[in-house]
Amino acid sequence: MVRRGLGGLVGIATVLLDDGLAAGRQGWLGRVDARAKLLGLLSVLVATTFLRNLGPLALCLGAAWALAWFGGLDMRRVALALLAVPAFTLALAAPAAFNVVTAGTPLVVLCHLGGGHWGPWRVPEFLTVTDRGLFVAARFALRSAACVSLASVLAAATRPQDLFKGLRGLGVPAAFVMVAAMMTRYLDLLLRSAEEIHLAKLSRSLGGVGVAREQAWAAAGMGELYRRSRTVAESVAEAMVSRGYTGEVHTLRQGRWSWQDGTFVAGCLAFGAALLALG
Amino acid sequence: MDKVFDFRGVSFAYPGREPSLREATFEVAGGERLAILGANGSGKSTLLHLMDGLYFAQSGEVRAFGQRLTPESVERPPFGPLFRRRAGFLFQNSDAQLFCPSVEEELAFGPLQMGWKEEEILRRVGDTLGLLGIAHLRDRPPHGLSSGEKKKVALASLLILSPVVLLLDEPTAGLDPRSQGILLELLDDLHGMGGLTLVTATHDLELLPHISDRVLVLGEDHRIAADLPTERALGDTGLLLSVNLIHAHRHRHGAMVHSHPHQHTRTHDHAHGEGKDHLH
Amino acid sequence: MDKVFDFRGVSFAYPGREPSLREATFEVAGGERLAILGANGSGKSTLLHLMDGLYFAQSGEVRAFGQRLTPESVERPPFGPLFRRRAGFLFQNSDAQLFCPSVEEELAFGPLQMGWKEEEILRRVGDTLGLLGIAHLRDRPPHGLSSGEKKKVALASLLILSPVVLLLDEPTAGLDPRSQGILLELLDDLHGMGGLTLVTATHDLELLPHISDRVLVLGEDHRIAADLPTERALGDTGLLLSVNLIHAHRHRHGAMVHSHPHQHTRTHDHAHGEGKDHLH
Amino acid sequence: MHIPDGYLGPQTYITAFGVMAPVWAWASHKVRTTLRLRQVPLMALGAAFTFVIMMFNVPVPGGTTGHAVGAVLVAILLGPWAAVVAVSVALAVQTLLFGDGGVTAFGANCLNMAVIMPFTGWWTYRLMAGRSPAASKRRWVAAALGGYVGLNAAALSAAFMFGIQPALAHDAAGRALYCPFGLHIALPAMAIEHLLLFGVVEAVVTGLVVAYLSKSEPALLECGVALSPALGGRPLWKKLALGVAALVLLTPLGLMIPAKLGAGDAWGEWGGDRLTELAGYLPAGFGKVAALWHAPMPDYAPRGAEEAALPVLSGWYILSGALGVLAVAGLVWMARRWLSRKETDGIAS
Ligand SMILES: Nc1ncnc2c1ncn2[C@@H]1O[C@H](COP(=O)(O)OP(=O)(O)OP(=O)(O)O)[C@@H](O)[C@H]1O
Ligand SMILES: Nc1ncnc2c1ncn2[C@@H]1O[C@H](COP(=O)(O)OP(=O)(O)OP(=O)(O)O)[C@@H](O)[C@H]1O
Ligand SMILES: [Mg+2]
Ligand SMILES: [Mg+2]
Repeated sequence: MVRRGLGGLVGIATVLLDDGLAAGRQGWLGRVDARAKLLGLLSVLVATTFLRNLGPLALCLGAAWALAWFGGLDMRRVALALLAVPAFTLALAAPAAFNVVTAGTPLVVLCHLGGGHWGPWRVPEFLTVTDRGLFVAARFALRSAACVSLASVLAAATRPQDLFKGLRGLGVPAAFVMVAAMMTRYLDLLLRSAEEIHLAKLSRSLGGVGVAREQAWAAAGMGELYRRSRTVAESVAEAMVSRGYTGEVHTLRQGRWSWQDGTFVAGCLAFGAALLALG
Repeated sequence: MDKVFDFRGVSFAYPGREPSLREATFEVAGGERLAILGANGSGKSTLLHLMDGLYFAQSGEVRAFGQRLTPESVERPPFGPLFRRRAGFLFQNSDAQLFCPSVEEELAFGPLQMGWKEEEILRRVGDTLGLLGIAHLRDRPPHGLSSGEKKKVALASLLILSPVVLLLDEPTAGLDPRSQGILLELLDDLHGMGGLTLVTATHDLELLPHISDRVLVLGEDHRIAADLPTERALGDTGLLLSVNLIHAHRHRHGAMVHSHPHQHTRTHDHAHGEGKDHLH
Repeated sequence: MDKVFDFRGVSFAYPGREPSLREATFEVAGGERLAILGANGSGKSTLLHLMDGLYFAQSGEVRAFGQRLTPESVERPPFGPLFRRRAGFLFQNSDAQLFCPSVEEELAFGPLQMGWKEEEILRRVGDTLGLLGIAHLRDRPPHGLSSGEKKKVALASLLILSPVVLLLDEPTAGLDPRSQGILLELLDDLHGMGGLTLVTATHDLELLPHISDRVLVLGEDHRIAADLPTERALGDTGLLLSVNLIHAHRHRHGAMVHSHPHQHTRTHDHAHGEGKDHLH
Repeated sequence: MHIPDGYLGPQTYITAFGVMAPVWAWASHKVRTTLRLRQVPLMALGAAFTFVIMMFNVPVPGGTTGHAVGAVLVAILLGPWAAVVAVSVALAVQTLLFGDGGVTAFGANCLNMAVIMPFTGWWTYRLMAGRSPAASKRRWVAAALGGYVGLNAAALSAAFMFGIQPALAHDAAGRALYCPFGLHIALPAMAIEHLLLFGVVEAVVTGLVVAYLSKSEPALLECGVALSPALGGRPLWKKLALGVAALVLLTPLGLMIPAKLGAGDAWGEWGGDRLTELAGYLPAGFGKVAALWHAPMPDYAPRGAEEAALPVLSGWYILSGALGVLAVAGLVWMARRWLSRKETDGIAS
């Protein structure tokens, strides 16, 4: 179980931190400047959090998917975020449709609960799906799905290294950006170390030894990983100093904006404004 | 127990990558000394992970001791624990392999899981450390050891279970010539005691005669390019060139430059007009 | 500028440890090719860190380009930045050395610290990548590169500053023979262009003739055991035995075991009664 | 505990960003001055370490597994201010690259997991560990308790953020705009989960890793102290008390600011309804009021005293917060006494 969890995540991480040669980043959306994508998509995202009607929310979700499709993204990669996460939200939102969470006019009666009290909570007579509840749940699920889709389009269309450069271009302090960029660089290394440590243990595991020992070994793995992080951090600091680093972070400036980038941002802003106008 | 390993058309790819091993088909007999030779990234470590039941073939079939290796079979008793006890895997990176806070606990890790008695374990730990001549390291934390010592501790942690197969991933990488020599002698002794099957991954041509009788050469296309006795493989310059293990080498001798296929295991002396003899 | 480095009685210990280097005294002249040879843990990497002004002598004096290296002097302009530009250090672990999100930024890191102009930097990045034949890697993130490619990128990130001294810590470790050969050729070419001083730490005896004219041998007592021309060092079996780089090696030939001092750079053929000729 | 986009309304997430901005500025200043040359690599590796920690599944009694957040562990190892930076960066990367946690909720997530969690956990740890040597047993017991307290504090805060959503933001018909679950659901759900399961995992992980390091390389445990605010000056328990008091007092402030903002907002006629509702919900979170179920929606149970509601509400919150803090402090004090007695016994015998 542990192995599959870790292995799977390592797989995901490898895919996500991939070279950026992946098909998804070759489409026109992939070529838009990272700053423009950040600015445009995040403004639509913020607008989405202000909406209150189902129509505009659905429109926004549709727009995110259309952008993924026509922007030439690798749909296999986006599909995971586009489908799995909203599905999770749907499951989480579902209880809101019931009268125990949201009171309202019953639409469907599911079962008889019998009323009375359960601890400090009052239990209603029947478990029902209410009209208000259904609306609340739908709006909640739709909003989350739209937001998550927008964010994952952003991630799928931009190489990590460009995303961080873009943040820098938008005024995030250089030191934070460099830390974040370096983190993704070493994430891969640490994940492989973690996997290695895990496999090393597995190759000598002969059977159950009880939870306490298992826990101690998991912790030993993490301790080992920490030591390795420290060692690498020390060497990296030395490597940086050796190439002239003095504590000030300098990074490459950004290229110029093309008219496509400007158009993209303008389009996003207009779309966001339209959404807000629709409510 | 004749065939220890039996691979039939085995392919494996890391998630989201091109295959790292393609259609490998070969057998390993009990007591054999096999080397897996290949350039960086040709899939040697991947192959060893498949042999040790840590990764599983995405197509094709891997059998060990006659039993198919699947995620279920290596977990289910009686085969699972038996397999883990019989096969020992020395990782390429011994830092990863040593995860306990002291050498003693490192060695006790395996036996503890088999439910051996405490005194028995402590006795075996002492014996094994003695065998490798590292009894003085018993209470040290593994990370403070030198790279040669780490390798020995890692090996000790495998040997304590008396495995019948040792899978070694570049056992001498990063070791100085002396530590290399000591390790090779040790492996030689262990094999000499009989019954042990040795599978070693390496890209060091010089090592081959010391650790193998037969060589499996992996190409850069992740396929098995050859399966030969060691001596023949070493003699086959065309093969080694084709899998990018050696290359046409240029030499500067004073002001002169000349090139010829070059292989680091061989010494060849040649004289130039104005120069002295060189050793490469 | 004749003396590039000048060490006088330099000792260094990591906090809370025994000294890792004791009373080292030597000089390195401009344009020289020096190898630092020693067993694992003898202090080779430590010595290179001292030369690059990353660690500082606890006793004795280190001078580079005539100036004393102290924590202050390597930070204060004009010497500090100048020294950093002139000396390039290839780390033992290229993963630690490559810390930027893309190859391009990796190369631009040093020049950015020097305050070069943006266009100038981008032009130099292109040139340097071209020189090493890795222009196609420009936008790739450094993880995901093969070990040979990583080494080249790390080297490129040093060369972009046109250093006059290269400090190389086991540049070929972990590389397959072909990548090793390519790297050695590259270093050869760079040195051939003139003026470059090469200091290489290694425990690989076979590498020595390719990268050095002079050898500094570190003993396991962390002292300099010898300072000789390369050819003489390689010929001196007693010396190499005494610093534990080689050892009396036993061979098993069929059922026979015999032992003699053994050195991996040489081929020695010998026949046994029943056996064939062997190559080690 | 990563809050996704769409769960929190603008009032909440903007407030959270507002709280985080000065915290980030101060934290990076602290880290810069203490670490200078090492800040960037150490923070980056710290962040990567946190990220990987979240992927280790740890078995808990009962056959399930869970994973830890690791923020308290990082605070112990690197110091709390460094933990603020490292965990924030880890969360930023999770958000932007892996879609784990929302972009708009980023400030809120950082407030919970990169500030509240490391600081409460670290204070608890320092208070209990005292000046005991790095290799002593007291260290890891303190670390385990620190992990437990830190995680639960963060979970409580997250639950609180969820729980006030239906009350803070709903449309004219009283239907929740964002997370539809009120405090009466969010608080118990999060509390039960975290007190019984994830808190245990966090405690086990934090304690065992510290135990492992104290056994194999105690020097690593001392760096955190070196990188954290100086222990001199005001006694630690006073700092702890001050910090917790500030947190307890600040959170209602966070409530009040959006309330004030919201009052003038164009697309919400949240006035009295919301406040009444809040007043009805809050105490419920602490499991005291049985009759709250009557009024999930204020339209059905209008109450008076709209204007008085906010102070009342804040009062309630502070009171219950203080009670919680007292309970934890008592626990820490007892554990500390028990441990030091054991230690002196050990020396005596
Ligand atoms: N954990 C991993 N995730 C993804 N890809 C991997 C992983 N490990 C190895 N690979 C890739 O699989 C291929 C084979 O790798 P492998 O480690 O088996 O090579 P190797 O022959 O052992 O090389 P080396 O001589 O450098 O050890 C390489 O292309 C490598 O990049
Ligand atoms: N960061 C460190 N902290 C403490 N001790 C260290 C550290 N790095 C090295 N040492 C110790 O200093 C000594 C010299 O180490 P050094 O790395 O210089 O050896 P080396 O000759 O480069 O060995 P190798 O061939 O394995 O690279 C060793 O005993 C080692 O254990
Ligand atoms: Mg390998
Ligand atoms: Mg070294």
